Amino acid sequence: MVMSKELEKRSGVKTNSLTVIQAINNGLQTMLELDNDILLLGEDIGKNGGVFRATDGLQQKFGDHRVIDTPLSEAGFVGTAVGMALNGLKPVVEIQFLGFIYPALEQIATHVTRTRTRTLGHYHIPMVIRAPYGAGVRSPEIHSDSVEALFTHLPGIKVVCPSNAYDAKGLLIAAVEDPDPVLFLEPMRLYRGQREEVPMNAYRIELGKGKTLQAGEDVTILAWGAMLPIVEAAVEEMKQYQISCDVIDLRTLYPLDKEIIAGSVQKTGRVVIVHEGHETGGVGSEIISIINDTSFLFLKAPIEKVTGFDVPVPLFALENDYLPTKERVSKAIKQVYEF
Amino acid sequence: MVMSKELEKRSGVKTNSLTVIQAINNGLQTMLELDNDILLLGEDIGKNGGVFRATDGLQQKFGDHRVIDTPLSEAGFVGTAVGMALNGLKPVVEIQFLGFIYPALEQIATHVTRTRTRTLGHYHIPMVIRAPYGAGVRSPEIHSDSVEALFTHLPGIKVVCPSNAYDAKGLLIAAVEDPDPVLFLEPMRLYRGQREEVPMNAYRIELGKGKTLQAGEDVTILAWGAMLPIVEAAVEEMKQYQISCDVIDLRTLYPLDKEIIAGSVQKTGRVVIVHEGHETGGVGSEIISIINDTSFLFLKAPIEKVTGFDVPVPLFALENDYLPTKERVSKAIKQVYEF
Amino acid sequence: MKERYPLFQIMNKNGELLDHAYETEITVDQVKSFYYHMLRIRTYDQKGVALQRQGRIGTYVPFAGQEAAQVGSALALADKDWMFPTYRDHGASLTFGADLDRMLLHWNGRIEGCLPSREKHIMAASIPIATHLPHAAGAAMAETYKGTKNAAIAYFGDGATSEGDFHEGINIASVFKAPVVFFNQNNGFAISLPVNKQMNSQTIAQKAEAYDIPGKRVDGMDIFAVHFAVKEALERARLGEGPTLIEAVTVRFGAHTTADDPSKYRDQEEINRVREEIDPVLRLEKYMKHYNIWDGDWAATITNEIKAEIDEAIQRMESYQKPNAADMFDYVFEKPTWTIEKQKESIISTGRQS
Amino acid sequence: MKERYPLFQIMNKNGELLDHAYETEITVDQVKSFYYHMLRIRTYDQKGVALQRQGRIGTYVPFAGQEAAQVGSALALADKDWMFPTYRDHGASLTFGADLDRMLLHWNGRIEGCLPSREKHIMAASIPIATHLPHAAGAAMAETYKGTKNAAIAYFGDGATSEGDFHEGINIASVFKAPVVFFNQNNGFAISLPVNKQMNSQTIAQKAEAYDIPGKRVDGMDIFAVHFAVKEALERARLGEGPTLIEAVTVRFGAHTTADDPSKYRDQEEINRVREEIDPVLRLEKYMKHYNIWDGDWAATITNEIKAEIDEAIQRMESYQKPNAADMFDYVFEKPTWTIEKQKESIISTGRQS
Ligand SMILES: Cc1ncc(C[n+]2csc(CCOP(=O)(O)OP(=O)(O)O)c2C)c(N)n1
Ligand SMILES: Cc1ncc(C[n+]2csc(CCOP(=O)(O)OP(=O)(O)O)c2C)c(N)n1
Ligand SMILES: [Mg+2]
Ligand SMILES: [Mg+2]
Repeated sequence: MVMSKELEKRSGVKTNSLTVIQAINNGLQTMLELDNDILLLGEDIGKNGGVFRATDGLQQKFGDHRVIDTPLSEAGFVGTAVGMALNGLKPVVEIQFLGFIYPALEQIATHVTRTRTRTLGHYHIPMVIRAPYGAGVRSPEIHSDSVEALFTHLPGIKVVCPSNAYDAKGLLIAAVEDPDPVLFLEPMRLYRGQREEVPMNAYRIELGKGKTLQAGEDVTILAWGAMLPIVEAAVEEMKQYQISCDVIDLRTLYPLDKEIIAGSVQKTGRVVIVHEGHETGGVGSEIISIINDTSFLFLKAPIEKVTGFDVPVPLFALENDYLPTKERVSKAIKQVYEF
Repeated sequence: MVMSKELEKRSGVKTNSLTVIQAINNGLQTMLELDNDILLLGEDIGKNGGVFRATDGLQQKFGDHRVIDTPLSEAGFVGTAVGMALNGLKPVVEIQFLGFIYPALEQIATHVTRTRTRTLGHYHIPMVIRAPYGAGVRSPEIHSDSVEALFTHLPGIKVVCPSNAYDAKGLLIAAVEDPDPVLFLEPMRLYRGQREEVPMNAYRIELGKGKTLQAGEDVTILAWGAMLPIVEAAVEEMKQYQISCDVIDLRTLYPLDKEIIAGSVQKTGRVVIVHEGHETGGVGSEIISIINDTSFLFLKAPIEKVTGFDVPVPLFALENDYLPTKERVSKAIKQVYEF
Repeated sequence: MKERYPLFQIMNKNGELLDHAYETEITVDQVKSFYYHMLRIRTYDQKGVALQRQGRIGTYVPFAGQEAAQVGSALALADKDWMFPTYRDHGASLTFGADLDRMLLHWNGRIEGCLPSREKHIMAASIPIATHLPHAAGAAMAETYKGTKNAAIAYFGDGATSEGDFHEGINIASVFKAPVVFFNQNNGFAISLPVNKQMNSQTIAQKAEAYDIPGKRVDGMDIFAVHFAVKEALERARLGEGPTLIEAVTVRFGAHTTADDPSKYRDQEEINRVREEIDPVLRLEKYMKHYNIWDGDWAATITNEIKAEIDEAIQRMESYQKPNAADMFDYVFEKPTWTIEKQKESIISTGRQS
Repeated sequence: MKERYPLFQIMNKNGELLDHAYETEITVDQVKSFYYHMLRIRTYDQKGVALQRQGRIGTYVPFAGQEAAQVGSALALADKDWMFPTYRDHGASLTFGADLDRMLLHWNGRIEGCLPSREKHIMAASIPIATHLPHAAGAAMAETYKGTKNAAIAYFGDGATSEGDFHEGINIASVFKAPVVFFNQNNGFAISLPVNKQMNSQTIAQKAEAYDIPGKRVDGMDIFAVHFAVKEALERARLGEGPTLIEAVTVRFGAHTTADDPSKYRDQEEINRVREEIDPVLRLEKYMKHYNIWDGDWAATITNEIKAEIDEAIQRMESYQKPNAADMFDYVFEKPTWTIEKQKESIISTGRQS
């Protein structure tokens, strides 16, 4: 709980106790109020308020020229948003589930990410692509993908992923104000789990900065989004073995926060990375590469990754087998600790 | 030169001196002759014989029901090939340049790679997707991309990349015969550079196996495709400094050859990885992760990567600045050697 | 444009034939089979919604209102034809011959539920909208390549027409004269989006003109109209004359899925009110009564048979063997890669969690 | 279907007006401007091919044969309209106001050549086929959002109509009545694929029916037909009546690019033979002679002026400052990430290679 009612009193900024999805809704509303150039586009985001209610009430409030229900056409509406961005608007598009971003990949890889470069900065694309991602909510096939690594590899787009309501709003506002494209990943699994005090004003959390959730000495744990509750449970369990963990929520996946990673690794010398995306080619490997570059001499044990597997995310009867679990994280922590 | 005229005499298998592109053409022809279920699909592959002449003469020889000029429709023809594969055929599709694979990404990510899983093996997709990739031939924008890392991250597809004519044919035949999807990357830059003796029969090179091109003691160099001539030039230069390199052509990028990587790293303790794809999230980081898992205690220096940058591949006036160069590779070799 | 694509009907709302030519074409057995299958999939559908409410399965996708479209089309297929359904077309799949047990397992998030029929070519339902239209074209082209007369049918909704794959699939099929029927169920909504915001065109059938192929708009509540239109299109296909686009105009009576609340975006009360009037199963019942082929005893018998069949299948579904985590690893490649083997071992050593 | 989409012509092959109504509409100044621009871009095009042959630029994309389509459409635009060209539409871009120097630099692989005009909204040419159609829709929708009367035009070829983005872009534009003109140049080929293998439809114009928008087939060698059709479509757009699809039927006289050998796939000799007969520049010259507005001195003067203008621009292109590797790093994000900064430093420390 980053902002407390206490803080509200002191700062004079009103706060409300919100879930992650409510904080996103509130962040969108805050920005729609502040800047007329911001538009929302996506499937079922208008009258229906989004399949998760992220945009609930926004079309009523701002009109259907600002909160636009698009045809079922991801390439089409991302491309349309590119055209709007070229012409000075700031589109925030919703991909209904990250697994439905694939049809828009050509638009993203050849235009969203390249327009600034290919026009030498004459045009730029201040677009945010919001997408719920991840498994664990018993969704149908393709609805549970966690393919952030496809986008951290594409030059020209930042990738952000909050793990709580306060960060969700602050990162979303920073993303919307960023002059460049941002993929904003929303952990479905945490949408309604917990509430936090969220300020009602427009505040920003700088992109590219991780956050230390718990300081510890023995093992560095690097994670983001929906993995944090699992990490925290494992770290809690480790206390009984007197293993103390430095828990870092990376929050931005491109560019990664090299300082916070190196700082922690150079302190502990032992690292566990947790993500639900597939292991091979996942962001975890990139983090290992950064540690190799920055902290080679500090490492006391091979880095452990606890990740999703190199298999399509299974239908929900097996999704918990696919996902990192507290047990797998605990085992990895012990492993690096005992190496 | 793997097969010599000498060998031809001994084995009785006829060989011809072929460029990479001719070896691919010959590989396709060999397979079309062997198996009536194999079809080729793609843009301009028929009458025109492909923009690089990879399919030259094949439509004349096998007819337009087997070598099919498709409409300009990457998602469409990859999807069509999925349907053909479901129905027992073995389609080999050509994506004209790897940078035009993006529109087919949804078909690849949700069907090509998942069909075996989502039908519990009842259906499978023995499809090969051929795509010329890479910079260095003064192509227009988007024509020079090297985004193999997007595909090594998608579970359900193998990724292969030959660096010479002999391997090109042998790997292509193995890919066509593989019961699962294979992305077959062709280094445009090497299409016509050198000739090798290529056997005229159907021979296979096992997928998933790298190859040691030069044995050395001091530094392991891991590379593939169009990077090998650059690597070899740098390694040659290193000889004057008495630095001897183990040069490995990985050949398959998913699954990577863990044994050959670990074997070499455990011998040298020093590693340079060279690829032209973007650095962040590139296959290089995955290789570092494998070395972390297999060879942690053997490493004597941080691993160096010489890669393309985190920028869109520039138009050709700057493409040589984007690409790894002999100078950059040499510098990296010295760096790990002197660490 | 609607004038160029009038709604093709064979029987009117009261179950009376509009064209007497069909009196001889339609046999009593056929009508009974139509009725039986519509009743069967409706029973299944109602059970699906109920099981989801009771928490016995995951999200369910109801198709009530679309029974005539699904049964009428599925029964037009020949045994060796290919069916490419969506997540809403389990009615069609069941009718064509999909395994009932598996079609239930699927809603429990069981991969075993996707296993296609061994007798019929029915692909696992496609979730990414419109992606399976090119598959149908390809499967059909493969039949031509093999020299058979088999055809393929692809099912898709009104929303699917906005996706690029809809266009690319039909274009390719039209160029190669693939023996395929593109069967659209225009149920008026794509989740919350009404069809008039999905497209500017008055009909979906007219989109056929972009490809110079026949387009036909049929009353999707009239099982005869659907059936004979699909049959005709399949015949064209078998003759090598290429694809047809059929728009079956229908209504989704219920929610998009059991996770959806349609009252957020439409007057669901109104739909509930008119439902009886336009119900495709009731319309066929009226027909049977009007032409004196309704048999109350027979109806009671099949109602009970269907109930028993489905109840037993549900029992089997609920007592089905526990899910096997190995399935996740064993069907990615024919031979698992070392990465997958290593991962499979790691999960076995940590112990299953679910 | 061709009957429903007859070829719209204003002047016949001999340069005679077919509809006298246009006699008052077409001014002498306008005709001269049409001629001047066609001559200018043709000269540029010929230089482009020659420079490539001499190894002074990279691969060049010739558009000879399509001058009337490109000039006629570009001159229909108003100053604040948006243009979304492809790699073959530098004729249109130059005519609308793109910077000549930059349009040459581009062929030398110089990113500076993509820098859009500061006066006009001309996007850098789109390479991935059809991807810019949705951009045109979006830019146009933004104009509506701002309450202006500005419109957008997207250029694309016959091959582009097979891509999903063609369909998705037009569908979205039609739903939102975006003020945009979809301007197709049907030059008969997509690299080697003739249009009759690209699509089953007889015309491209008829694809408009899928979206219930107007579709018009015009003679792309008749600059008047192109110009007035585009103008009318732009007026519709400005009135809020939505998009129009125009098919300009034309011929690509030369190779797909200078890297292509058309004799592999078509009878190039035949095209070279008929070329003079159907040449759009010559047709306008015939018109001018027929209506007695041809002025030999004027023609000689502009020929020389254009030659000088282009020669000078080529000189500037060839003496342009050396490429700057920093450009690769400095325009990815407004503020480079640390990854990019690190990489930029590494290249500076190793020294530039090119
Ligand atoms: C590519 C893609 N985008 C989004 C979705 C999410 N989604 C599932 S069903 C649906 C609406 C489909 O509407 P329609 O095609 O009319 O079929 P219906 O559901 O009415 O049967 C949407 C948007 C999806 N499955 N795939
Ligand atoms: C998505 C994509 N696929 C393939 C290509 C390669 N390619 C470049 S031009 C071309 C043909 C385009 O034909 P058409 O649309 O008729 O335009 P034209 O070249 O005739 O002007 C192709 C296939 C590409 N640029 N983009
Ligand atoms: Mg629908
Ligand atoms: Mg063309």
